Amino acid sequence: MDFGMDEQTAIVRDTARKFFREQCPSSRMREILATEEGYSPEMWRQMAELGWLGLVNDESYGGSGGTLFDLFTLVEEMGRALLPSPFFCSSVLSGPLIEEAGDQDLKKALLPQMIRGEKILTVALLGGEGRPDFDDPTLRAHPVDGGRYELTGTRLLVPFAHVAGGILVCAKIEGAASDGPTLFLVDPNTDGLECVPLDTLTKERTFALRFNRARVDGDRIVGGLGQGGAHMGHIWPKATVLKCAEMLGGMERVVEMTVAHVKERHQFGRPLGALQAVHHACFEMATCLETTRLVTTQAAWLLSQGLPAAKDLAMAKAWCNDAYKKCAAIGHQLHGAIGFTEEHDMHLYSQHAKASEMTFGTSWHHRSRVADELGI
Amino acid sequence: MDFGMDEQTAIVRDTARKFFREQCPSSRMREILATEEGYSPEMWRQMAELGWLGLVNDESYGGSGGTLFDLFTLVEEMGRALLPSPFFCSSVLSGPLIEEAGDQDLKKALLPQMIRGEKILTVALLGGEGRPDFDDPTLRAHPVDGGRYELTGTRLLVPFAHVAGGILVCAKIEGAASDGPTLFLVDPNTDGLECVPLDTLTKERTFALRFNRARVDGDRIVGGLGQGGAHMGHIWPKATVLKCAEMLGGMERVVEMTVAHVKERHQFGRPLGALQAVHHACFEMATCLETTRLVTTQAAWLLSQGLPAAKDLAMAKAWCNDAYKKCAAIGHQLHGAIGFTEEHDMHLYSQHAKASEMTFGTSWHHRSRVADELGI
Amino acid sequence: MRFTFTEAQEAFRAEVREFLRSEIEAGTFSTQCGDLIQPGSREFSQKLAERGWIGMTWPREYGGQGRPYVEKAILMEELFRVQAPIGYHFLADRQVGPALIHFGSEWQKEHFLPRIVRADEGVAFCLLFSEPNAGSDLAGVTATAVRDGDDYIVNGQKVWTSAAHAADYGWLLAKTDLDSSANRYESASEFIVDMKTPGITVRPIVNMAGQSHFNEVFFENARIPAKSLVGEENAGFKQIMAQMDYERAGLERLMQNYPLFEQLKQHLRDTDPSETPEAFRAWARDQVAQLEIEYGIGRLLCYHTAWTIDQGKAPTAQAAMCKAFCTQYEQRVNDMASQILGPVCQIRRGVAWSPLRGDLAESLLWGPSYTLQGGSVEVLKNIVALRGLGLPRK
Amino acid sequence: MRFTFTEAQEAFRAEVREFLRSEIEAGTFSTQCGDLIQPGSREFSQKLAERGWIGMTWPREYGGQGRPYVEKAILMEELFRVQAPIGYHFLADRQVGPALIHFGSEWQKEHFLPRIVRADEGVAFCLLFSEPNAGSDLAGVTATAVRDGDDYIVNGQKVWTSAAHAADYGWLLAKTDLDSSANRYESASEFIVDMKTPGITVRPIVNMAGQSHFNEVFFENARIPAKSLVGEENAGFKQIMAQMDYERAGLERLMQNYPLFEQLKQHLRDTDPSETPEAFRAWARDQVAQLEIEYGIGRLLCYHTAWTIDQGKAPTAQAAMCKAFCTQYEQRVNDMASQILGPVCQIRRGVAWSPLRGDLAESLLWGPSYTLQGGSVEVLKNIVALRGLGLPRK
Repeated sequence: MDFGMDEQTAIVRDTARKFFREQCPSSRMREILATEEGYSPEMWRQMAELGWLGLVNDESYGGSGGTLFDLFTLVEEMGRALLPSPFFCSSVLSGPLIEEAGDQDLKKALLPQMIRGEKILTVALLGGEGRPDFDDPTLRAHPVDGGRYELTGTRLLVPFAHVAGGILVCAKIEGAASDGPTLFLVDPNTDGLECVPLDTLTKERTFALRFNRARVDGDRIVGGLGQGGAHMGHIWPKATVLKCAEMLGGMERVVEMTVAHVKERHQFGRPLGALQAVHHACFEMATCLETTRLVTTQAAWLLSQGLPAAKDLAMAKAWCNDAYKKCAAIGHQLHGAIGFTEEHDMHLYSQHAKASEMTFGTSWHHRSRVADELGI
Repeated sequence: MDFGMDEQTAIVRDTARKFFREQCPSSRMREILATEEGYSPEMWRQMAELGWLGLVNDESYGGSGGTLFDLFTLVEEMGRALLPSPFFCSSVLSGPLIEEAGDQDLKKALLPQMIRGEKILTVALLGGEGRPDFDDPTLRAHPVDGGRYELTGTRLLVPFAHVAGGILVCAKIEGAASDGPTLFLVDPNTDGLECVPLDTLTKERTFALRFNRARVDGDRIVGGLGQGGAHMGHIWPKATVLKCAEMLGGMERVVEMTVAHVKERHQFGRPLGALQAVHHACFEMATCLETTRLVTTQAAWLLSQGLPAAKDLAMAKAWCNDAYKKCAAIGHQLHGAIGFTEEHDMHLYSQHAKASEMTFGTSWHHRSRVADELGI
Repeated sequence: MRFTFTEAQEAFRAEVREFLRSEIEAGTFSTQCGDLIQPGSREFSQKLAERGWIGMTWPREYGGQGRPYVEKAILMEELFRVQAPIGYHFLADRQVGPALIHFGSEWQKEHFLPRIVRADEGVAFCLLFSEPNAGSDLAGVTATAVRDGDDYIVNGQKVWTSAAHAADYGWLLAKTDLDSSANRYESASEFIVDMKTPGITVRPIVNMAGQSHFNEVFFENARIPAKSLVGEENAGFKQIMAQMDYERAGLERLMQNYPLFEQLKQHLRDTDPSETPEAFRAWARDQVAQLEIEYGIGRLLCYHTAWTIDQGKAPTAQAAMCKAFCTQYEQRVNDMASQILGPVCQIRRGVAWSPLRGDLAESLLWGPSYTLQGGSVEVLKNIVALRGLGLPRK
Repeated sequence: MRFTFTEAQEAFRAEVREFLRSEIEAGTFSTQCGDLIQPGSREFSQKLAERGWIGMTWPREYGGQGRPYVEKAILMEELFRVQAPIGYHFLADRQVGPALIHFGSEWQKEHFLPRIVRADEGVAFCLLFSEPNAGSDLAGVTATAVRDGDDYIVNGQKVWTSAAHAADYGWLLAKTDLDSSANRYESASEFIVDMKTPGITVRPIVNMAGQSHFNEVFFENARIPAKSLVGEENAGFKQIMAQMDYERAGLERLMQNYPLFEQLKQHLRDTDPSETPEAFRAWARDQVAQLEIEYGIGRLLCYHTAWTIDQGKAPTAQAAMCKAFCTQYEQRVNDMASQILGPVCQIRRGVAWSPLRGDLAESLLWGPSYTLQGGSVEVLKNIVALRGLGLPRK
């Protein structure tokens, strides 16, 4: 047992925190959020230069060959800054997915571009009901002449589809020998693919995709036929723990902001933070934060080491969901009406908490995994 | 809508509160609990004289012809005093059950005795797993010569079986035409019936009954063959709401005791009750009490009027379970170590809360009924 | 004692319900989860006025109906059930009228009450209580109103003012005893301010739901006539405290989300069992049953408070408890709905994929405010502890 | 960073586990949920002593092993897992030894530490802190120790003293500066008192579980030698506060119920699915999974605190948070177990029908004390807020 942070991780954290503090203070983050793109191409280039876009990709593709734990630390800082960017869909999901599933040609063609920040990729995970839809996907691929396929179906809440150079999606090939879903890399400009912007709680750019006999070439299949579910399944735990990292970063900021607020704000003739009810509410926040840090770091470390982590990961996401939400609720309560205004950051975090809770499994889902692991 | 208490109910409440305050202060309650009988025959006689033992029985049997709501009020006061007595099993359960199910001869023979306090009756509701066991009971009745039956099986947590003049129990008659269970009135001294005293959280006298070919005469069947489940089903809602009454009374006392304690007790140089954390804890208790009063009274009133009350009753018991438990936990926390000593009453109430929670359905069970009523 | 409504009460409910049904059919308003304090529609308010449903509990001499609070609760329950657009008269009906009846001058009563009751043009009100540095602490207001001949001169800033941009009048709390040694609970007064008075500026605040529900209001030497003073000078804090008990326990504290909860239950009924794992369904059922219990209890608390007022008693602790209970329930509804609906809960109105008509995302955006408006949960708990249970303050 | 144990640590755990397995097989003790602070068995403590498992973290010069706190946590986790009977040395190992190492005189260290480490006869300790009118408020003690030549004369009353009737020594906090104007945090001192000293009377208090776990201890002119003073005169409060940080986060705060929780999970595995409604099973599964998560997190908090101590840092807020978290988890375990097991949960040991070996009923009886012992949850929250987050006191 050693809860100390390694030197390398500390460097990642310090670099990232400094970068986002300077490049993405709350005022800048709001500006970025208000742009058409919903991210800052300039900052994206800087992040590419820092080697972050391919942090865990192999060096042979231009990646930095970092560990999952490095990525955990970086994403935590992004969560703290609420960085609006396609980092999660492109560098956390797509990059590793392609490196895992793609053939050499595809990797050579795509990864260096992605890592240099020249191409953004995204993944369309959720079906028309908003549930993860890759084991037995409702999206259907109908084989047509010339080794091509026509995709039909719906994908919801696909981030940054409007700027993506490619969309990864699992579809079931009709009449195929293999039962499993196949992973396709779809060009967003394909005929028959409609991108509908969605207005959501957070202002992150996200889209509904309507595939209506959208045509894809056979060479846009990533990995083997019928292997899409397996590839997704490999990426999923890592993506889940990295979502936890983002949430942990957000929680840190909520607790910082709220504790600072109650120390400063006076009411009834004394600091708000001198009230015992406020002490106890802050205790709850501090406990949420500390426990979330421990349980998510544990899962990230285990996964990073390639050790079994199914139960620990489920524990982490279930706990993280509830703890972030609780911190955000307490943060609102202690900020009073001021936290509910547009100018204040508090509500951006509380909506981030809710949106993240919904992503990569709600608490019930993960508790159910814990129960499976217990054999109960 | 009229939340005011009727005059008649107020009289019942005032009489009962005065009686128990005088006859059953905490010191006396503890003495009674320590006796072999586990109740006070003297007080039992007084209660008979007050007409309480047959409060809702028909006047033709010597009953007082009171309403269910009168009984609710009386039982609430018993809960407040934590009266150790067979009132619940005899007057709440058995009396009405016999009046509902029995034939004229049985009623004439039994009810006046019960109402005059000369005979205590009890009901054996729970099977060997501790679950209500009367719809399709595990207790079997094997018909033998002379129209008799031999009962075999187990009954748990049967109160006051050691002083009961009769035990009501549902058994399934082997080979009978009717599928339903039949209600028997068993003599506790029957051969083949063993009463094993159980040591439980509360010190209420309660027993496990082992029926091993215990012989019962055919004329000890109460109500029709195969009608036992239906009779029980009629009594059950009323018994449930009266258990709520008992719990409500207990909660009242817990809140009273605790609020008095925090006003009086000084710590860190001021009354405990001046701490904001204590204010908020007391708010929780007060809310539990007020909400429980409203929701249980509503269910009692509806049942008393013969109006549909399935959902309201389920709401009441589910809420009551959780609220009483919460009050008891807060009460303990605010009393500190002193509430954990034998001399203090606090723990008697917290164990009463747990024991009552288990009786007539846990919260999950009742929430499930609410969901049924919602059609979800 | 009686836990059901009388025949007359049931008939009244049926009358309200029938009126609303025909309005909805006529397309007058949508039943989507809305915001009761937004400007609203004067035409709709007038329809209610015609039926005597504004100022229902007020004395007949001022145009009211002198009917009991329980009946008003029935009316409000039906209005909230369908999220009727009552914003034009809501604050005046709930707050301004009762305060004037208790503390207002004869002139004020005659001047305002009948117009409110009729939903006349020009009687929309907003509340000018909160300030940037005095949220829950109304005794800490710093805006001032200084007597100058027959007028008061008002200076200062107010915030969190709902619908100020559409209001004709503001109900102002301002300091009138500027002596720094004055008792802070005895130094402010209540006024009715014409919002068109020169020196008043209204600026919208955009909230997290992206709407300018709230406003900042600035006073710069705004001159208002002395007859604007409500009640006694320097008694404003006490008057507000006394009055709040009567306003706190309205059914709006329970029913801001009402259509959402109804839709959630319907969603569970409609869900194809074969499409949802049974274990999840069992869990969702259990959670929604708990919410139903809490809703039912919240409703009892509301009606109980209304009944208590009808008995002529001040419902101080009761009303505080009621509001604390109900608003906490409301926050749980949208949280649980999101856990049941999953990721799509985030999608706002306007597309086919937004679940429960998009009411869920709106409620999630509004949620944090439920336990803050009209006295934070913390303040309410203190009221119950100090005034209800008599716990010591120090 | 490393979230797994080293090979050496795993080997140590295996050694402890093997020892305990053979003891259980030999029938030395039962694994039923027990009471760690009850008198215990000196023979068993001696077996641990022989293996160097008492005073493990203490310096070698006093007979300790100088091993890290994380290793001690491994030892304790294994002991609590099977509820080993460690009452004889538990308080001396957890509390008395470390306090003497920090504040004791050379004579005290030499006189007590090696004997504790060996589990010699005559070194069972009890704590004489709480008083009838000073529960959580240790600065409010009123028992007095007045210097008289080479002695102190002790008067007063202590309560909630665990196992005082079987203790050889008491660890006493008493007022030494009787000047009423003295700073209340600088007027009491710590002493080691021989419980056979004339003038000391021990009277058992029967608790709600029907056991005399606690005692009252009366001092009437009990004369103790001056060398009994631990540390500085009038520094007792500060010494205790500094020391408590090191004692608070023991795994006993998490594992008092451990066998109960294990049995509960086994009960669910063993339950015949056809005998339980699937919806109930789904609910129980979900609840128990949540407990498992909380247990796992509590364990991380305990090990993290131990690790922090090994880094040479004072774990003040961490330890308080850990204890508050763990004890609340413990209360939920028995509550949930009772809701899953149903009415039989009430049946105590001794009959065939008591579920989970009767451990459940015992835990329900003990439950309320979990969040009170060793600093109430409220006090712990204040510590985290004031000392961890730096919130203002006033």
